[in-house]
Amino acid sequence: MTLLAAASIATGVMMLVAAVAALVVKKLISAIIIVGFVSLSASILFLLMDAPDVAITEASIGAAISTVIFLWGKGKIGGEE
Amino acid sequence: MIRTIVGLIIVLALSVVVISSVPDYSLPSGLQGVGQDYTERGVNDTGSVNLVTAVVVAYRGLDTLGEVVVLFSASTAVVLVLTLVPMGANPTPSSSIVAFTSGVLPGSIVLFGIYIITHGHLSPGGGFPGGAVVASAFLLVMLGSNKIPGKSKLLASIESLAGVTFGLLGFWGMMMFGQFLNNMVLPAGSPGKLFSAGIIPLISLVIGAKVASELSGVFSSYRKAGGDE
Amino acid sequence: MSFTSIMAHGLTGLGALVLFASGLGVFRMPDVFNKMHAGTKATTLGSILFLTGIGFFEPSWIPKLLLIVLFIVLTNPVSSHALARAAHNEPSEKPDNLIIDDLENSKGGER
Amino acid sequence: MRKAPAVVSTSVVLLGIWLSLTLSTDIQEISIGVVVSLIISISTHGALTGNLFTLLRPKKFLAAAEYVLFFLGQMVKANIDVFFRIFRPVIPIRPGIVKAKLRLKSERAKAIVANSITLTPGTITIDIIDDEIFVHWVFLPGGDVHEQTQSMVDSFAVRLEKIFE
Amino acid sequence: MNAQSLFYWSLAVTALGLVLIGLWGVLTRKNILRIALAFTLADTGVNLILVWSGFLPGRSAPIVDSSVSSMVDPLPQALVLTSIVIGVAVAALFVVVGVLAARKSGSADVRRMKELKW
Amino acid sequence: MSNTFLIILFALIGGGLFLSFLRLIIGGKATDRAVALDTTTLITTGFLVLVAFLQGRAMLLDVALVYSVLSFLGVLAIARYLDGGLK
Repeated sequence: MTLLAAASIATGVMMLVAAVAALVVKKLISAIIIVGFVSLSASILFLLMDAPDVAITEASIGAAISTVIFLWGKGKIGGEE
Repeated sequence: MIRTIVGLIIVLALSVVVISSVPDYSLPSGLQGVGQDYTERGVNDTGSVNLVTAVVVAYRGLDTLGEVVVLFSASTAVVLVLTLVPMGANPTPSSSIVAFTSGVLPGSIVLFGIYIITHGHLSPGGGFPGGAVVASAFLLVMLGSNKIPGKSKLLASIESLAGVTFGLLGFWGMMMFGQFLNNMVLPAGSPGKLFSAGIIPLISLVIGAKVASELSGVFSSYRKAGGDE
Repeated sequence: MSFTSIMAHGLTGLGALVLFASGLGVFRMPDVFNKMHAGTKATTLGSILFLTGIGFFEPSWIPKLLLIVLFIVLTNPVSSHALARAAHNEPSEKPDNLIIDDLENSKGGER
Repeated sequence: MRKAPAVVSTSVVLLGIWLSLTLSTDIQEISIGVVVSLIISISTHGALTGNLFTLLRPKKFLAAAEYVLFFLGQMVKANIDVFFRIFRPVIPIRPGIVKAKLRLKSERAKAIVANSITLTPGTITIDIIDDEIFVHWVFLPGGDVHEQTQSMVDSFAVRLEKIFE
Repeated sequence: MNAQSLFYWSLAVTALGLVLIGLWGVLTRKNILRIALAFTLADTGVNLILVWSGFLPGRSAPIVDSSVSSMVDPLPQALVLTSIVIGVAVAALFVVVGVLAARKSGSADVRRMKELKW
Repeated sequence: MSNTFLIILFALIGGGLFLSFLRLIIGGKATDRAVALDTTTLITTGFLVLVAFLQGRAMLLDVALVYSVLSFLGVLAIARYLDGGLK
């Protein structure tokens, strides 16, 4: 239990740092990559909260599909930020 | 700059309000109300070992039908709005290794998605994540191959067929027992087997087909808006 | 200590160590291609060792663990290759410490 | 009909994947698995494995086994190499991209060679253009670089040629 | 504060923090896609809070097994399951509308999208 | 599995995850971050397997499997975008 608590706190801290970084980082493409990491750590937290169904859904949506949607949007707008 | 600071102040004030509204910082002693009920009676009521799927498909099946409708309208809106976006430039072709991989792997990813859909009542999974995995296989084909897969008619027919089947499965229960989406129109079987839990696997399959076809439709319309015709 | 127990502890420990080394390599290496060396090879072997070690702890899980290993071995080099190609094609992403660069020369010849 | 062996071998492999996913040998699981894997392998024309039955010939089987062993050995060597490189205070690198000729014809063999090179010591594949393969070295070998690269690529290609011809 | 209760409340703080960070991003960023990213961050945070509301440390996942004695609440998990998929569809709609607006006004900056002001 | 050994495993995997996370945040170029994301997802797969082992339930391996398959797709999409293939 102590180990899982430590793991969840560490993951949570990394997730919050990554979320702030995604909003302040200069290039939009880097922000999209970092949001991918946020969704990854959210998936870990869901697994630690005994919700494997939600973890699978978050992994299957957050890892590929939402990344692709944002990349497509950036590709269509074009140009730098 | 002033924007950032004002935003920060608003957010901090909100966090103070939320933190001060929590009465005490102790652990809850146990489940209450409907959650307790589901964990006690879920397996006997539905025959599904995975209680989350039991709640999604059986207890709250009507809500899920509504959510599928929301998903349908959102994806339809995406496809409609995308027809307004003008065509983009030609994309760079992918390398031969990526093209080869995108020809080889999708089959096994689809198999994997079908496993997640059909074992929704036995292990983590169900229609929603499984459908997303199947849509990901479609995505891999679109990322890797340099041709635009043109099967949108098939996708549309799968989508509407799945929607109609969901409704029909619901009305089946209504006709037999006077209750929409009654689970026991098929035998419950013994919990833990593949063929068990009444119509839960069938509805999972329908939801999976619906989610997969809708997400794939969104992807293919993105690709069409960007490619050269 | 039986043979299985020794193998299990040894393999999981070694796998975790290799995974740690991959993280360190990605952190320390100077440019994209060298990061990729650490990020691809070490994670692949690290995952193989670690999952095999877990398989020694729980023998009934072995088929599923093998499947994860199989997918990692099939997919990891492909994504790494795609990233490497992207890093080379995009002028602003390309590292400038290459001693020889045949790919750039052959591309120049085509244009 | 020409693709029948590929379809059959793909569906056998897919059935294996299905059974290891379910971790059970229940008759219901097996029957559903057979149906699903047949449908998928027919609709993808057996693209996953190609024709695996040629591997049943002893000569080819030995060649494949030798390739796998060689590859695993190289991979362990690669990791020892990476491991001792990144723990140094100053990482020794001398990077460069070198091209080599690839004699193999089929796409499958090309992809296997490229992926193997990515996972083995000191090298990753950057690109394949027609029959030329471009390899990135973390530490360029001494002597004639092109010759060294060519012999490294050939050490994989020769072993694969025995399997694919 | 023992380990269990630390585990429980740290998860709540993380989830709340994610919602607030997403809200801050929506309020202060200027690029329309960046706002969409902040929106999905807040979405993830809300999902975390919902799952947390049914979570109790020391219990196991709601999949009945011979070895399982007590479980967490399955209801919030079932709600979040659908919410995630709806969330990605909404994000897709957000991105597409953003792309259209950016094409109309010639830039992704929300301050220059005059037609959206009223 | 003794408790000390478990702590060592958690520390090693968590340390690797943290270092590649630092590279993801500090960055450099976009491809550096993408490589760091790739490494992070693979280390996380190991972590998820470890959590499944601790809970002692084989069905939690599905999460690790889904992640290892789909993170590949995410990284591939990023690579294709940087390459100019997603216009």
